[in-house]
Amino acid sequence: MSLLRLDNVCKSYGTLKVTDHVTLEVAEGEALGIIGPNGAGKSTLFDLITGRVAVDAGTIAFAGSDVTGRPATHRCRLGLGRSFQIPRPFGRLTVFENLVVGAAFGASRSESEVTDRCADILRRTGLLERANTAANQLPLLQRKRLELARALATEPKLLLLDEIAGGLTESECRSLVETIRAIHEGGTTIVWIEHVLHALTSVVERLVVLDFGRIIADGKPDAVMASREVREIYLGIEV
Amino acid sequence: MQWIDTIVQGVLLGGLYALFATGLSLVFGIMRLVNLAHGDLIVLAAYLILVLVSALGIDPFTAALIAAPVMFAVGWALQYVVLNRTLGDDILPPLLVTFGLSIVIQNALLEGFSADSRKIPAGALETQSIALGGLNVGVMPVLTFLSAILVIVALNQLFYRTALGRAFRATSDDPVTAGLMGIRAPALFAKATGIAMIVVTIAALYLGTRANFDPTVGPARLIYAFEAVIIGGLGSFWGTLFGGIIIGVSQAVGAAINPEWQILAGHVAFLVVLLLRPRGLFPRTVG
Amino acid sequence: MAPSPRYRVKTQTAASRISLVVALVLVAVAIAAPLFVSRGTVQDLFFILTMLVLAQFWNLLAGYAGLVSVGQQAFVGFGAYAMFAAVSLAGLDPVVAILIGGVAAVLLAIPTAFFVFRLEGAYFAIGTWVIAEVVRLVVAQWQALGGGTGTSLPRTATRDMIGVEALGDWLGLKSSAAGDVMTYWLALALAVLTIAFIYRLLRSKRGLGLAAVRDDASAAGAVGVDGTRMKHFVYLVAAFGTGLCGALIYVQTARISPDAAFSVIDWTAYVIFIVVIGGIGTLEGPIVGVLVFFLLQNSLADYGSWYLLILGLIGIAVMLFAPRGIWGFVSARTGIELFPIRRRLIVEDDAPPTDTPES
Amino acid sequence: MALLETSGLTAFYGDFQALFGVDVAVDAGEIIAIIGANGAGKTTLLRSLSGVLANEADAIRFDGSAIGRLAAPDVMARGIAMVPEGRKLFPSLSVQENLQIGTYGRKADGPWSLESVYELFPILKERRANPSTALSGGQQQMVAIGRALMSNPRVLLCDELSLGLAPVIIRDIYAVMPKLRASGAAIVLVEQDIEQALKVADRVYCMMEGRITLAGTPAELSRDAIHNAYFGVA
Amino acid sequence: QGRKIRLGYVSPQTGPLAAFAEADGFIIDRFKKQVADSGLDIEVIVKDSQSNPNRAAEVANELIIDDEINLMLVASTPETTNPVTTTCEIEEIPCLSTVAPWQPWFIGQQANPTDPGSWEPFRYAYHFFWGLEDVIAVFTNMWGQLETNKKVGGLFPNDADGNAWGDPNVGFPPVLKEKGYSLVDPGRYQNLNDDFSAQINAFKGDDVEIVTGVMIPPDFTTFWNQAKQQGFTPKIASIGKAILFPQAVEALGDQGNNLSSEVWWSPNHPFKSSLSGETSKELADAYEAESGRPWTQPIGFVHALFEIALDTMKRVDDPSDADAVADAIAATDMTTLVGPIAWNGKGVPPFAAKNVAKTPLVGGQWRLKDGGGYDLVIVDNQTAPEIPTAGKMEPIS
Ligand SMILES: Nc1ncnc2c1ncn2[C@@H]1O[C@H](COP(=O)(O)OP(=O)(O)OP(=O)(O)O)[C@@H](O)[C@H]1O
Ligand SMILES: Nc1ncnc2c1ncn2[C@@H]1O[C@H](COP(=O)(O)OP(=O)(O)OP(=O)(O)O)[C@@H](O)[C@H]1O
Ligand SMILES: CC(C)C[C@H](N)C(=O)O
Ligand SMILES: [Mg+2]
Ligand SMILES: [Mg+2]
Repeated sequence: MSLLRLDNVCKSYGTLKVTDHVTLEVAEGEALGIIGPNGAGKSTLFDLITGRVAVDAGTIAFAGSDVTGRPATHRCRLGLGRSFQIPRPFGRLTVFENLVVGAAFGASRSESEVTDRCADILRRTGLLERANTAANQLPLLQRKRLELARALATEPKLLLLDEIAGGLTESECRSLVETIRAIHEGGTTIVWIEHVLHALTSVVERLVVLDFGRIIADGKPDAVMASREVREIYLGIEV
Repeated sequence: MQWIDTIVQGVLLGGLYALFATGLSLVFGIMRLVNLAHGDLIVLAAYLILVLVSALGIDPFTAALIAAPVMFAVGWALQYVVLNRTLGDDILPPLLVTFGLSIVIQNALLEGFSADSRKIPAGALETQSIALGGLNVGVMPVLTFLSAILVIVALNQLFYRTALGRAFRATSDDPVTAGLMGIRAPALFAKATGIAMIVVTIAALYLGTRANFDPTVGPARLIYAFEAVIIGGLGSFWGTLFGGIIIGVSQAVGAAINPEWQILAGHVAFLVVLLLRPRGLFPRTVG
Repeated sequence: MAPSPRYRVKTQTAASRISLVVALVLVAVAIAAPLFVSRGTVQDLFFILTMLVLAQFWNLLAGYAGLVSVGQQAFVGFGAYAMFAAVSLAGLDPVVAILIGGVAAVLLAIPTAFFVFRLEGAYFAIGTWVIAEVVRLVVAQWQALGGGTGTSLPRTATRDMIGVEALGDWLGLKSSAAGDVMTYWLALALAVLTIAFIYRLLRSKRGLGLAAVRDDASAAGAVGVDGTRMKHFVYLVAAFGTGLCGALIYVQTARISPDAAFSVIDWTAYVIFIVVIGGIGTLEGPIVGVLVFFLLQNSLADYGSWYLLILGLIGIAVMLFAPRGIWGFVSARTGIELFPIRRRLIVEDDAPPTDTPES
Repeated sequence: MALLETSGLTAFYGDFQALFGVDVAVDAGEIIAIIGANGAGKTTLLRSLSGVLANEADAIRFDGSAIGRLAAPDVMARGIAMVPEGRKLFPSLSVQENLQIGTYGRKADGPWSLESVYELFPILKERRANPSTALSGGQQQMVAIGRALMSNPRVLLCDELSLGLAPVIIRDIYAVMPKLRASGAAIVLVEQDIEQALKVADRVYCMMEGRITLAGTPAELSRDAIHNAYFGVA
Repeated sequence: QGRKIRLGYVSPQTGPLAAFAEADGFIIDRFKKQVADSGLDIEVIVKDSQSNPNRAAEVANELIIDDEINLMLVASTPETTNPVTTTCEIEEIPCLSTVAPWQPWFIGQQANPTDPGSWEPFRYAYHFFWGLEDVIAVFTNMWGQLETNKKVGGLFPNDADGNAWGDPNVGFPPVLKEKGYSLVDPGRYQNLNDDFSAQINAFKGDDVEIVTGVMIPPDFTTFWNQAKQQGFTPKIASIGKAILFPQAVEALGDQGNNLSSEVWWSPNHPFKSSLSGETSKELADAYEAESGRPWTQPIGFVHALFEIALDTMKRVDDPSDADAVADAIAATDMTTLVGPIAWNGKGVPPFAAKNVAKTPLVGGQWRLKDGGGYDLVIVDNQTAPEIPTAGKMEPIS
């Protein structure tokens, strides 16, 4: 059964077509990777799915209901969680409070019942020591982890991750992969935009390639990576 | 006939409001700076013209010509030394600093010139009129309106035909990238405020010859000027003129029905426009 | 999920526990103040308390919800006029009329919210100002309350206010002094309730959501916080409190006119000055700010226009050199917070995580 | 001595350190390429060179003088022009105006003028009255390059010219590199598209996590070494 | 005797109304010297209302409570007198007020100004000035000197003065009707108005030959210039407030000639100061010599305010007995620089008789002098024959 379905979704900024008739289904429990050149419209796709940006045309259905015109808040409460590529923490709140916001509002819980859950997410994402630090004090890598942690706190059915592995050392990258794998195994559906391919391919089962707002390839990672088109357009490596 | 007269007078009044608003529009359009001291700067310029007129015995138009470069310098320094430091995403610092400035200017003028109600003498011109097919329109209001148009044409030329104008627009789009083009934003902003002060001087000329002023009358028309800018749309000079005319005509029509509704009608027109077009009538497209 | 005892959330700090005690003592002293301070002092305190209430609500709007309004005088004036109508025209007791003032302000805020929330930033600021002007012009047509001339409360109104006579007998005060004490207590109650309410709000889930919206509205939406509803709520609450306070101020002044009651300088510009000087976005800021403002006014008011000139210069200087105000300056250096709202996570069996104050 | 050179260059975003002692050098008439993964610090390096990020005076030397402290407009006036990442055209300006504004801070004689830029990118002449937002990504990139050339720079800094462009267009853009070099300017290219970079560059620096991890001529560098330097160990 | 007496004084020393208070310092300095000679120990505490009604109420409170004054003096426009008087009445402090027509002062402080049945007199507040009936009489007397079609255009703003002048019960409308004038009153406009075309059109449409009203100076200038521009020149323009001060008339250039206005005090008023024995002329000359500025009408009244204060205090044993002081004010019967003062209800309707004493009012016209500048020439004294005229009413050419 598909958890998320995009049907001919379009979005332009002025004359620039950023999303061009994208039709995409994500099944419940799946882990999907999205790659594509800079500016291909990957992050915009997330904006459209989460309702941060309104579609020009097409429909979006999530968890069995049409959410096309619904506000971001509503979609979040239905179980859509995301991380932002450029981290957008609540700067004057502490790391822990950032998570409490997600848990209390996104998962509609009372404040008192979310403490353990948030602390546990912090522990898993390696942010526990920084729990009481104001988020605007964090260095970039920890901000990215906070993006992941806060999205998790909303108890999403579908987690949208936007470039969270960039700039990690190899061991950090490995532990991130472990974390995401564990989240996935816990039953959360995942869509992950990533340029760090080896990290991405070690988690996802399916890969979609976006170029100029269009899906140009969709399939098993190995097959997609091996295709001539992808190697040329995306990797820039002549075969 | 009476309605035509009402509309004509309203349009001419709109010219005055547009003149008040254009300097504001310039500064708001380029720097997103809400200048609450704008009205007080107009009054300051009016006193400057008055001093020149009475000290040198020259006519007010010549005096305005002398006052303009002085006001340019005042604006330049004000922006460079003070206001540049308040720019940013937060609208409060400029709001508070210019509000403080408004109080400072008013009270400094009060110390210097007392609370007397003054006027810049413009001689016979004040009461002359032109007969326009059954209507009498004053020479001064017509001059005011023409000056507004002239100022707007000149600013449009400057903005859309010169290197400086390109630099203004570019910096307003993206100050960091403008820096890569060799544009020094602080000095450029200072120039913009300087130019706005030249417009302020022209507004002061007509404010001061039209009616009495005292150090405290500055804020009274500020709100109409803001309304004109917002109705017109951010950064559009013709839009500002149009906004001024909407306020002026609404007030005139309101007054013709009942003077109690004069000011109210202008405000209501503003609210209605905003209700329909929250970004004004001619918003400049921002990418 | 079974609650495990390992984690705990704590908000209080040592400073805040001390300040709570100090605050309770202060409130007790303040309640008793009319017994041992002069009437002039009672009136000064009334002024301080009412300005504090206005400042706290403006701060709630601008400092916590990012809504920079320059039109709060609409609610001061409307609340005050509603109170006058209730007392002069309907013959109600002023205490009841004050509540009516607050309710009237909310009723005014509902339609105006519809307008102003279509606008953002500077447009919002100007929009609120224009709406306040519209309300002023409309109220100035209300002939039964004196139109543009204004009107005075019936002389007997404050005298006959609930409890004033008993109070006068008890303390041996003449009725006008007893009326002062009464309005002072009302102001004190309003100020304490305002601070307690805002503090509770900020510590609640809703307050956390508000902070999130202020820091990043778009990200807040993405984690399920409804920013629009949050802002409406704050706007209406601020209107209610501001309207109550306006009504209370004019019970004490006993004379009203549209220019006075809808004065942008008195009820918004000075209030902004207080909040910014003290420190925007903190509960302590307006308290510090109102004291500074009061002292400045008292020491400089006899210098005529120099007073305002200096006030203007101080405002400019603070904004340029200490943009987070006096309290912001102090607390950044000392880390002291009297009203902590930060939820700190305590890990029971490990060493507590290190704290870093926000920059 | 090199025309433009850095020694021990560091850069910070608030508390976050993005560059750790970077040393690079460019000679007149040379094309160097800087490659590296997302977030390696390439853009940060160019922002430091162009004066957008402040630095120690001595960390950057240009033509014999220390320019690390200069602000962007002063750096630009000396002849270091930048094609910023993401093109950053001015939406309120037309195509031609975007080009003209390139000379605002430096009017130097040289091979580049409105005519010669139009000659280089004929399509821009046709679209010169259009708002810059109405162009395709590739055309926008052409405007960004042309805008930087208008000041006849001595060093041209290019950040990710290929960003978001179709391969054909990338090829076209890179085809002009030899012409640019022929006009005498030194060029610093930042690229993720390794193949393109290697094709035109005289020398290559590889960056990872704010440090130079590898340097040399394209011929000296093996694919594996680059891959290692690029992704960490694959 | 020998007891310290404290007088509080509130006036608008800064802000838009500051012109009213410009001679305060001159008068109070001299008053202090004169008091010293009289043997009373009187302290005068002066507060500035900043032309702001909120501030006026605040400083009144300070004077009463912190400075513990025995008598409040207040002057200049209802915006100043009304908040201060209201405060005194509540605080039960005697208050002496002037320079505001008595109707906006008295009626403007009633809880419901539209319902005369509900109006109540004050216990502690006393006011002396003229009233609307006087200005109406003076204006119509002046108008009667010239041949006109008796059509009057009214310019009344929505402020305390404008509402009182235009009031359908106590203002101009009923009296004008009775005297055979027809009034064109387009409605209350807001102060600092930029456009009077609507009014001018209405006046032109009805052939108005006389214009009257109570306006602030900038508004009158705007109106007057626009009227000329739009081809409307009435025979007579009698305007309150706007052309009170010579600077305001001079600001009109040569367009101010033969504008007429009510005159409450001038150097030609045949009264003497009870403090110094100086005539009006001597006091005005002293002021002009000392300040280098022309005399203004409020000088006489502010001076008279202090005259009455001293006279009252001389007649009370215990200045801190508010009731005694109030009664002493009520019993005043003296002649001041602005004429005889007594709260005897003369010429005042019963509801205000207790609190209002009236002073004489005449009419004057501004005449352009040969060398530039204007003279205020008294042209009508039917209401107060003791004040000499110096010319006849002339039409505006
Ligand atoms: N608000 C906006 N207004 C105008 N253009 C926009 C806006 N947001 C994005 N774009 C443009 O849309 C295109 C797609 O952007 P998007 O951020 O989705 O790319 P991406 O695939 O996520 O790229 P990257 O890998 O660099 O993150 C880019 O050209 C971008 O400049
Ligand atoms: N304004 C900023 N504030 C904070 N951190 C920043 C900022 N700009 C860049 N960074 C961080 O600094 C590091 C270096 O960034 P930089 O943009 O120089 O990388 P890059 O090599 O150009 O990457 P890309 O290929 O994505 O363009 C990254 O971790 C980046 O996230
Ligand atoms: C909007 C306010 C804060 C101030 C207003 N502009 C005034 O100077 O009167
Ligand atoms: Mg992206
Ligand atoms: Mg980069």
